[in-house]
Amino acid sequence: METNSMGFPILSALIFLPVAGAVLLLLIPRSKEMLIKAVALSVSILAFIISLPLFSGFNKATHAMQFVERQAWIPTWNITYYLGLDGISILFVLLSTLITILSILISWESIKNKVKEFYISVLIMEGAMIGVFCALDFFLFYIFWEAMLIPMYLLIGVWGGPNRVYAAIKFFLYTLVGSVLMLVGIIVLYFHAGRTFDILDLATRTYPYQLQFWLFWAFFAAFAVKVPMFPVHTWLPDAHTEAPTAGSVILAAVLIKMGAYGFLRFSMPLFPEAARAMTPAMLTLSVIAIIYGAVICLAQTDLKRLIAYSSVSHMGFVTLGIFALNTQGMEGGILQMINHGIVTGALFLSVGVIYDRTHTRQIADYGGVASVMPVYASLFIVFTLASIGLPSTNGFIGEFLILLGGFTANQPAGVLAATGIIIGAGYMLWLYQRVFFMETNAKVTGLADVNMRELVTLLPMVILVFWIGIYPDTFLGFMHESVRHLIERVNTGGAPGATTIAKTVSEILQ
Amino acid sequence: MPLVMPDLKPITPEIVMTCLALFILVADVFIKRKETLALLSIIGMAAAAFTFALPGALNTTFGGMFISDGYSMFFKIVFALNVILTILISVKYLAVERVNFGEYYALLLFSTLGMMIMASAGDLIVLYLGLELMALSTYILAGFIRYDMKSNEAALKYFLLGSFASAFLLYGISLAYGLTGTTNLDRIAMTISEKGLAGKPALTLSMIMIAVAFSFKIAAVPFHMWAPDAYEGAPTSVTAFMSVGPKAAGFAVIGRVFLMAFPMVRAEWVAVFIPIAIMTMAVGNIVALSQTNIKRMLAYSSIAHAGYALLGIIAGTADGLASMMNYMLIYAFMNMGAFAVIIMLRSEGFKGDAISDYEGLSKTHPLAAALMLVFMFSLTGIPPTAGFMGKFYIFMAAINAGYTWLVIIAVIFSAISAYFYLRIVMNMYMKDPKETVTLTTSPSMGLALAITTVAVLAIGVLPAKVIYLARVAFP
Amino acid sequence: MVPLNWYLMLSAAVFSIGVFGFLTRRNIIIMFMSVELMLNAVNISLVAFSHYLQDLRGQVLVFFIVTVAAAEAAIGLAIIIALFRNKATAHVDDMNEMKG
Amino acid sequence: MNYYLLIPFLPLAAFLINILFGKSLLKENAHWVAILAVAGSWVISVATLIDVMGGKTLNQDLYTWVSSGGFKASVGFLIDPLTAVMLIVVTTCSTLIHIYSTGYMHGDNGYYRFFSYLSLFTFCMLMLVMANNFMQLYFGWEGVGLCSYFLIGYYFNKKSASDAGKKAFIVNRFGDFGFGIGIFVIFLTFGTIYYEPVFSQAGAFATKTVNFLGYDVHLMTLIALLLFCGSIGKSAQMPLHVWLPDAMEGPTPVSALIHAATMVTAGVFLVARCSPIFSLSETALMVVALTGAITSLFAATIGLVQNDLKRIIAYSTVSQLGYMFLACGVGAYTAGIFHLYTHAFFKALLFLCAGSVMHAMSGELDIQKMGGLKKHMPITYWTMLIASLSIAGVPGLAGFFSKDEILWMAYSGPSPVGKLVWLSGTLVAFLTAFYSFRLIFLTFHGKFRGTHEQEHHLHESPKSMTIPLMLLCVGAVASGWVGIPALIGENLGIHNYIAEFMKPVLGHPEGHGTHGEEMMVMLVSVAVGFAGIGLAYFMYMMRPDLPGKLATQFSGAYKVLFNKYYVDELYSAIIVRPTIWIARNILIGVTDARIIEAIVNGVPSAIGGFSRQLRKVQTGFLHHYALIMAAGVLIVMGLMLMRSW
Repeated sequence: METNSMGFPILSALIFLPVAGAVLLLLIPRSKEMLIKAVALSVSILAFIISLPLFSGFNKATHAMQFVERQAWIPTWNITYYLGLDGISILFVLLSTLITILSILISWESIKNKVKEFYISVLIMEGAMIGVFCALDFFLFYIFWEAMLIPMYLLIGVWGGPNRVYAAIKFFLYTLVGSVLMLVGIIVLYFHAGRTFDILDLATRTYPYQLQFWLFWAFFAAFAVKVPMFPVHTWLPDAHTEAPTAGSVILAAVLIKMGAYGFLRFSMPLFPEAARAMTPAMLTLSVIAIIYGAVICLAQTDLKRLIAYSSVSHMGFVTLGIFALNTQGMEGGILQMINHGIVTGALFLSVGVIYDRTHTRQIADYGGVASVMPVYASLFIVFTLASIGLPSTNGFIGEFLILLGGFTANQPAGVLAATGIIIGAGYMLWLYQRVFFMETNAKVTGLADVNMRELVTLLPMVILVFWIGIYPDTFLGFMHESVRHLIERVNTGGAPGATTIAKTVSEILQ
Repeated sequence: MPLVMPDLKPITPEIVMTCLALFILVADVFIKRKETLALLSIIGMAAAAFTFALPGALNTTFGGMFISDGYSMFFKIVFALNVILTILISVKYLAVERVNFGEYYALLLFSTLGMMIMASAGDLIVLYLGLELMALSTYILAGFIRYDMKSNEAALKYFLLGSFASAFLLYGISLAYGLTGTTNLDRIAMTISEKGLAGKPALTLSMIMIAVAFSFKIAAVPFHMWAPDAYEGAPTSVTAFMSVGPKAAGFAVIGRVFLMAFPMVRAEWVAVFIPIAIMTMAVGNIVALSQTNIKRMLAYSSIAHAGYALLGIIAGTADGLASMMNYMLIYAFMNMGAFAVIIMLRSEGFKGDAISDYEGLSKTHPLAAALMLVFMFSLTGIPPTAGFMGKFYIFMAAINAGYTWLVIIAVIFSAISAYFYLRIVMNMYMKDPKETVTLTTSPSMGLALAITTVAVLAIGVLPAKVIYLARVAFP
Repeated sequence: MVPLNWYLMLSAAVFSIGVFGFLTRRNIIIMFMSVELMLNAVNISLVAFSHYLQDLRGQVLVFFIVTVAAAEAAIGLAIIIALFRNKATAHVDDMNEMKG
Repeated sequence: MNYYLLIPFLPLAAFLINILFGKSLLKENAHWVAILAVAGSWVISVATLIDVMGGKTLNQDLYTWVSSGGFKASVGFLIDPLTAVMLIVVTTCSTLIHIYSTGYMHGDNGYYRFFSYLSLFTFCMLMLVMANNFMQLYFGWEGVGLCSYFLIGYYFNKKSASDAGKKAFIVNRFGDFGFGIGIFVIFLTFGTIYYEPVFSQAGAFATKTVNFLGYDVHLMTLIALLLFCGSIGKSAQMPLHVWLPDAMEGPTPVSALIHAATMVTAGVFLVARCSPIFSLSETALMVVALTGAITSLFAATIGLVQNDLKRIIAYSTVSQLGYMFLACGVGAYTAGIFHLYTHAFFKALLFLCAGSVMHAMSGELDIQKMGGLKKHMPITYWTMLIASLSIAGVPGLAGFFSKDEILWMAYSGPSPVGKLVWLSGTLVAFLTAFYSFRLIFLTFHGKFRGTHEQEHHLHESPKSMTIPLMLLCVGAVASGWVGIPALIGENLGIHNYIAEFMKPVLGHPEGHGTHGEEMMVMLVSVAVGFAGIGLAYFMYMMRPDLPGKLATQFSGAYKVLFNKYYVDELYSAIIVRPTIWIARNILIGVTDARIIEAIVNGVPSAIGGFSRQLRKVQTGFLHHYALIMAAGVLIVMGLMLMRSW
């Protein structure tokens, strides 16, 4: 087993510690709920602490994979248990461990029935999530990709809202149909590349354009559903509105990122020409998603549904950034994925806080919460501003770079996407006004302000919002090398003659 | 010509099984407590299983009529597993159904014997005998609950259509015999290539007849009509046995006959099997969507799984057959587990086989619900479970043989199948229990559940061993 | 010497009569008899082939078929009797408790 | 030179202290922290001004804010004459208004919150002014937008206040949209977004045209106009002016600080700062000038008929801002900045006086219900009178010098629209004088028209409010002398400090008019000013019934003016309501519900339906099963025969 620089198999530990925690929870009798919650919380905190050395031990100068672990798994099919992290995927692992702690904290009191199964699902969820981001073997990636479905299905289906069964099955089928097509794509690729699932090896080969085209669309089916891109997004609002707070936080903060991560890790490096040829289509879909998501938010009456549609719009920005195929766009895209994870995660956490008190998600039932819960109002305003991309918050950095990259790649797309920030400001401030300002609604009077537990849940998010907003280099620094390598591969990969859309910055206008 | 004693080593397992079955029949008269009979038959089966791998067991005997090789050994392991698990889950069940007779175990053993003979048949005659032995004992098992009208009806339908199909088989065999002058599979293949019978309509006709008969056995559409009624009517433990045993034997025989006897005319019989496979997957998955009885739903799911396994046959490569064998083993575990849970629900005065009976099971019996969840996800083919590994191997073999489009169809149908499996999980986890359900648990049932769950999760996570075993069965 | 084709045609004819009988008749026992008819049709063709090929293999199979047919008859009738005891009918149309 | 960094970071520190500890610790005396911070900044700004007058400039980066591939932006400070002047304007007004608000906001429960927002605003404005790259400018730009959102919506339990705040932010966002794209084009052209390299290389790209969204457009005009979008949004110019009048919902000190002195002038500052780019493109300058002229005319006409005290002053601000853009449009950036400088003082003064009137009249703003307050509030009356005289352009006061300079530059400047713009400027001068004095006469003169209970409650504002008024009044008078035009300046021995001071940054517009013409323009503007005052006196003091009769006679015109040319209703009809309608009916109703959901729910239910039909095939009858089996055999055989043909 090729142990990595750390000597200690950190990635496997990160994946299997939560799973071990889940198994441990199995043994605890159902009646001791407090013990279950304590164990779950400590396991997730332990996982977060273990994930910190990733942050410090990461070598930002190279695009090569780090913390690599490789072990034969199924020799007959040449499948290896192959894990590794690079600039693109490292941030998501940290996000996953952090988000799990917060979602466990937020559902401390709100989950009453089947507490044991809930925390088991959340912990298995964490293991699968980290697995997806670390897997470098296609088969292993697919295993984690699908394994994630079960806990999420249960999270939405069992502890969700009134219409949870429909939302859960819709979520499951949407993702399953997408990913089974990817499975066929993976197998075809496996045979075409001479029986290997090793992603890095696959990324160095060139495939005939025809094959690239079909495989790109097969992978698109799986990733677009997860992102969610425009036509296949309708599962998201249902899944979000019906999922319990922890479920929608995990869904919004990490699950959605896997689709975009998939584009970055698989669709681009493996099928460079197809990716380049498909950029116009992708950019149009992203722009539609941005404007469509934003405008639809204007007419929403349910709090969570509005935030869900806002994630469709935000993820439209991300895909715009990724398919701009230039450094600014891509780095902006990846950073925006982290930002969206933080901001929308935080928004759902805050909705959870208010939902625990009023048990209603209709915006009409709220009003004047600012005078009743001032601390909560100030926290919520920070996340609202981050969501509309106000400078000094993380949203701005991401959106600015994406729009810059998008504008460089394709001017009309850049300009249309920029309108997204106006509508974005529109619906978010309108939401904030209807919920927090104006006369205090009868339902809202006398609510207790944020208690210590909720404050501890939301504070890390506030810190991250301003940290990335004011000094993003700590996070952007990770990506430079990996993104440069990826862009090089996408632009020059495949037949040398192919015209590259993303020209260098200065000679665009000459 | 002196009487030459044929080499009996390869056939020792079958001999042991025959003695065991007869002994059980006789012992039934003396032993009152039927549980001991069950124990005896399990021990006997284990002993027979032990003899599979004796030295010198792996060669042909009786002049090529009986082949004992890696291929047949793998299937015999599947059959052994199948019968042991069936006996484990049916001990308490028979008492509940008040049909606690010793003949049940004897019949199970005879049926397994028939399957083992089919798996090792190198000659059409031996194949026919094995098939009939298995079929006849399974007909009786299907109708074992004499006082229940459904069980009788199931037995009748299975019997009549079964004999109708075996008549077709015989007609096919006679034609093949007529054309090639022999019933030995290897020599048939040789004569076809020597005499160049490839395009002859007579040969095609005989192949169709044989294919039809075997399709009946594995319940492939359009010859599946008996399966839903037989599965629903028969006692649940027999349904479990029927859904794995005869199906695996059917596939063993298809693999043997079509790949050993008719390799030259592969294009033709593949053309026969492709529409059958597509229809099987389609009907199996789609009709299962609107079922209300869980046994009937699992019948259609078993038809659908036959469709997936057919992909392995259609692939025709060594990988294809290995994937089909591997699929049968994994399918055995999944199905046995699922039926075990259904049997657990069957208690005095509570049928427990309607899907609505499963509502809120996670609240009343969390462990049973969790086990059922594992089996349901495995049948859907979701990664951490064995079901996915089985399907993945089949899809790999099929794509490698160039049937990517067929795999895409199969993949979409398996996505559709997710809905009706998840409906059970939905009922268990997302609905509140209507009335309290008491489970009839017994140590043997617990053992069976343990074996199947561990197998499903272990193969799901570490499939290397099983795949290697299936793959190495081929020279 | 009767040429082989005649036998084959006879066996095919008897076989199709058997199939036709199985499909149309409503009485279980008649259906069962038509299956027996099909089996015997196969015996005819087997014997014809065996004689034509001067090879005993066919006739050996005939013996097996006959024995199996007997066993089948025993089991079939047992099932029919069990059915009869419950529902006092041998008519196939009454046996549709399970459908869908 | 690095103590300059303290200027923005002192208010930031004050903001943090107030927002974190305001509620618990500082409750009542939160204002001390804010005032000390802003006063500190003011002292350092004065020191900077002295340093800059001594010729020293500074362009220093604090740290790299964002760097991705070729793009790099940092938090950096550029101190040059333009920044120095702006610093003085911002910090002086801010300090005085902080002091004023201690009195005005006394007893308000969100006291600490108000002062923390004020400090945050000052921080953002200072960052905007001192930026050395477009990214930090954009940071300050949106920062001040945010603070204006908070401060307008300060009384958040009032729907109208929170609506106004939201409207301000979103309309600003429209402007920022164009501004953002301007920054992208700058980056794509110059490869960097730092002022210094951009402005130095601007010349090289003077004649280039570029393909923007399919059209070939002159590059410099494109950049200039895109940046001008930002200014329109922020300085409430013609298309995007709707938010400023509504912004009066905020407390008066806010209107004074943000919507008179500092934030709204950011647009003018931007145009002045980017003068190297603007001056390279003829069309852009023309657009700026015309927008300025039209907006000033448009706002002045509305101001004539408004009855709300603060609304009148708000429209006068929009109109004066139009003046500044008019100046920049004709190339006289220095005159624009000079008018900005003087306008900040007297407009802040006007607002504060309105505040103290409102304070006295316990919140009443409708001037028709006032009258005769002169004897009750002498200080407020006299300071407001001086401010109105100054804005009307009475010689000797600040307004006269800066307005006259603009009119003269317009008249004599090279710009083709110079003469036209000068004409509209003079007309606006007349209207400004008229409505300013209409306000004075209706509020302070004549008999009291308010309720009895308000009358006996009338009193002069406390010391903490009147002192800033007086200080600002000094500013309103004295600030003009700094930029005396040469014509008058020589014989009085004072030369035009502002012009020389700003020359290195904003250059000197080459006007080619004779002294005679300059004298003529000056005389015309003075005459027009006095005519305005006279007409107001005549209409409101001599014949108070005349305005009523005129209003009924031209009721059509009156109604149009009173309802602000129905611009608000126009916008909501064209933009706001249709988008929401589209969102509700088309997006939710049609695409999401019918098309996508139809497929997403349709396919499974179709399969379900098909499965129910297929289920019926399983009839339960044995002979049906046998039939299907036989048919299956026949089909397979048919297939095979067909295949072999």
